[in-house]
Amino acid sequence: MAELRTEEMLLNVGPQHPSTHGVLRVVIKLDGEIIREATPVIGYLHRGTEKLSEDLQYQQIIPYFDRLDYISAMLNNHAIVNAVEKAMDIEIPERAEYLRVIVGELNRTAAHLLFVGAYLLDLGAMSPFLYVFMTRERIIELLNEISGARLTYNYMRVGGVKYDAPPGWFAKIREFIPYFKEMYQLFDDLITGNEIFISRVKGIGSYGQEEAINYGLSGIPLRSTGFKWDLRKNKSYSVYDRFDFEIPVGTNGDNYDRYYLHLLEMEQSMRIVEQAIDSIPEGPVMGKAPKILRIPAGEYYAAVEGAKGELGVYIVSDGKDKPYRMKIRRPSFVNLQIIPSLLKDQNIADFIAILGSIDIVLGEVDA
Amino acid sequence: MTEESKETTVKPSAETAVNTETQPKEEQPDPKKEAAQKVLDRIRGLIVQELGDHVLEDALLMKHQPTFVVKRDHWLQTVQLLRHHDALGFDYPEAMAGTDYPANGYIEVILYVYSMNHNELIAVKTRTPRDNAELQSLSYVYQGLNWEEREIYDLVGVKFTGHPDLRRIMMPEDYEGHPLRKDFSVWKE
Amino acid sequence: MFEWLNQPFTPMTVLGMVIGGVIVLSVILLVVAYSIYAQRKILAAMHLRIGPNRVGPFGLFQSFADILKLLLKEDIVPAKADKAMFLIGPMITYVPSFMVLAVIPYTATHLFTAELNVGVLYYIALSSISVIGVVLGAWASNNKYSIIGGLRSAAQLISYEIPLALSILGVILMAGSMNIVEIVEAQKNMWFIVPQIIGFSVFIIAAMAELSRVPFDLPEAESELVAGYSTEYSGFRFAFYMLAEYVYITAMGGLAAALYLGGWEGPLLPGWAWYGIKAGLFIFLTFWLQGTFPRIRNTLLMTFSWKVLIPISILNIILTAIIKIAVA
Amino acid sequence: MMFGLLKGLGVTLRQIPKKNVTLQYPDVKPDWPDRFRGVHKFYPEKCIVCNQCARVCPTSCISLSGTRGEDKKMHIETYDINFEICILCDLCTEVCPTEAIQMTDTFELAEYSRDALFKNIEWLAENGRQHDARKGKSDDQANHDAKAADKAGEQ
Repeated sequence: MAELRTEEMLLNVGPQHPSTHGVLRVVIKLDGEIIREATPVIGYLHRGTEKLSEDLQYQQIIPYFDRLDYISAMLNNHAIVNAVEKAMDIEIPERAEYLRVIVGELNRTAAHLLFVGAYLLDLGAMSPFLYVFMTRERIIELLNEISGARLTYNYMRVGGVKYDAPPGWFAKIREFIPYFKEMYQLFDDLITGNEIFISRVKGIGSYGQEEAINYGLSGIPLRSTGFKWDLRKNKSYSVYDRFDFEIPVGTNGDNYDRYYLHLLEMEQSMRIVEQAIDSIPEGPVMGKAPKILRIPAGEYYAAVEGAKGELGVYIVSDGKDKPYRMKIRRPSFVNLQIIPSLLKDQNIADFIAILGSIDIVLGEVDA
Repeated sequence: MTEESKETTVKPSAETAVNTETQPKEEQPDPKKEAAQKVLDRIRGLIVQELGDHVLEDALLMKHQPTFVVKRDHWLQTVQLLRHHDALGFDYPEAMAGTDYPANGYIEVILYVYSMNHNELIAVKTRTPRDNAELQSLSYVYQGLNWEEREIYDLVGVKFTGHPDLRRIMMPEDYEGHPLRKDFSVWKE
Repeated sequence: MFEWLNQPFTPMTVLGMVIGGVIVLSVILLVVAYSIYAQRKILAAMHLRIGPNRVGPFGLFQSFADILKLLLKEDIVPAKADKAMFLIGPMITYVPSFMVLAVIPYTATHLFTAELNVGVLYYIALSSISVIGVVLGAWASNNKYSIIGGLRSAAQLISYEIPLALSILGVILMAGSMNIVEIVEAQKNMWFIVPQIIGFSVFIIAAMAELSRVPFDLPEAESELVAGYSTEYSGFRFAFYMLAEYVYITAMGGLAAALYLGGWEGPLLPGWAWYGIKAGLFIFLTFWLQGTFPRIRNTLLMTFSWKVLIPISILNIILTAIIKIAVA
Repeated sequence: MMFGLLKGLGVTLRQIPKKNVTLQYPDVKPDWPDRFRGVHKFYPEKCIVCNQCARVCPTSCISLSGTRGEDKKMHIETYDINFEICILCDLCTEVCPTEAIQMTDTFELAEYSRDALFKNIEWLAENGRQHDARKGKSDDQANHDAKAADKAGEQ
């Protein structure tokens, strides 16, 4: 019998594909159903935030940061105001710090919830997505109430936050927490123990600690390897050092760990929120900050723990009211780099499971 | 490198250094700053000891941030030392950025590396002339810098020699110009 | 009570057959339309949503609006597609799906349905033709996602036909007949779900896979393969694929009711109502699973069929045979 | 082995009798909180043409012009917001010293043509009138007071 002629097939996944979470495109070379090579192509959502920032005053940049990782805009807000405050040595009122922590952790929970839902949707389960949206909606409503927008909050200011909490807001959070716990249990029952789900995620897409560090991964993709690294603890900023919370870590660095860490982190975030609303001090929410912000000439780098990992802002200032150069270290962008090596020699059925577990948002990847 | 460009690469470092170190001079010694100075001195000592005096152009504090300005030709060598030396062990690439300084005629590439063992963050930077901007690629030292370098190549226009896959990353393949350069304009004359 | 097979071939009987066929098909189309509606409402209820509610009261005419929309749409054939095959594909899938309905005995009098001596065999044989239409359509689309979906579909449907047939074999052994009507009548004393519980479990799993329903919806796998084999289809050809899928769900529900749940047997209510309830249970189960489970991994899919389901179903046959001999 | 699957089935089944959470959107409108940032409203009589809103706008979507009237005060003549590029960031209302530009809870911006997204002074003023009528003047006043209080807190 003659040798069977086989060919590699190039499959273009995206930019319009239901599971690439936006406009990511991955060109995969297939040998049968085995991926031989995967090349991510990005830039379809590139809006040039860094270039735009060079023409904007610092308070004008904040709405642009909302649109990076648009599902955790509060944390993005925190990244930019934190960077400017660190550079200018601005002290902000305690109450503002607490409010930042509360809205940030609520938003982190919302972002993680969306990951859980979208990941399960990638894996073909429809219901968790809608349950997630039910829960997330409550958070979004809380954030809407305090900031006036559902997604792009533009809530934090250099020197504090824009609004104090409206009356009854903390009470609403207190009401939300038991509801969240109930829903958390529901996700745990519905998803975590599901044998079909486990068979798709356990032991798949795993990498080691050293590889993760060498790739510069941060956030859950790094913690899933068992490396305890969370900027909230390791380079404590804001008032995170006053709260008692854990950094959950995984063991194998596989899809399952990444999924489960999202659940565990939500629990910890709610713990922080609970403590913060119990101990929030009274006082103003806006400190003393100059009307026109001018960072002294020099170079500054400051990072916060975003929903996807280390969200850093590097500012080069020449002393004017606009940055000379701004570079945003986007965690999704860095985390996505590990995809080609993870996908190599995997079955195409695992493609979506691996890609989804890295938890990227294309607004952030492309900036 | 021409004689002229060499001169321009050396000069302005002092200028930026002066800018950042002016503020807290009169005050009492800042403990944060002193600690940073200690780190700076220790690492500078190690670099000089291993690679010699000539690799460093400057070592300064950028507001508590130890920053080393490395000569362009020793860029890869220095970063490799930072990565692999036991007493340094800067194993985590945090951020990398390129900045265009048309007034000074160079492009500066800065790399923030973190040492997970020693809990130290340092910045290393180097300069390359604007026209024919070229640097050794670090993507073999830190795999995570692969895309960062591609981004700098795409947006700032620094060619990284030895990079495995140096293509545009944000802009289309056939795009002309480098948007983050200061003289870039979308309006074609 | 028509004895179709034994009647002389006269114009009157032909007319009767045509009328009977049209009635059965319209009833089935109605059932399909409302099972799609039910699917959307059930899933909506599980998601705490409202579901379709705009077309007609409670959205009752939603499915007809959808069908109408699909029929009015332009019939697009991709430029690089193999045109003849592309056009034939949906028919090949669709026609057998209606043909299998001939042996589903929804009443004790099996009005308008054939009392075939090899009913079970007829069902399995015809339903396996459908996969050819799927593969053909997928291949003719000249789309990579379609090809992967089509090949997955072929592999899956062929693999799961075996445990399906083997699990039914247990029932055939119990009843001693391949005639579905006789199988139902053999369940007068005890539904076969009781002695055939292992076979029933295998049957349900294999049936879900045969129908490409969650968790075995790999051929379509919209989050991986966009829409699998039907990616390039639009308009009424797409409607044919969808219709075939839902007709098969109804038919499989009917088969499950007949083989394991005692068919039209039941107190008080008329036979067809009992039949509808039992088939409806099966249909509800498919939607319930759809609302709960993620998709299974495709490598596991094959392993599961060949290494788990087939041995279990063979074991079931052996057990059934032993019991049968012991009882006799 | 099958326990996890059955647990999941139980979860979805338990949801069926629960109350729906979705709104029948076009019939039932969502109820936005006071701070909600929707399409702007504009009070021409309050505006002092200080240009701060146009200057602070990150997307430069506001353009305005005014003239000096008889009473030596500036009066607004044209005030346009281009909602193709407006990102509803609220910075303009934040800097406005006279609260002439504010935000309403109007959130539906879909139009059939791009030109229609270019809202002029009349449209914005009308939107303000409608919003005030909808909310009730007292309500709006309360909102305004709360905002003023917030502003005072900021300084």
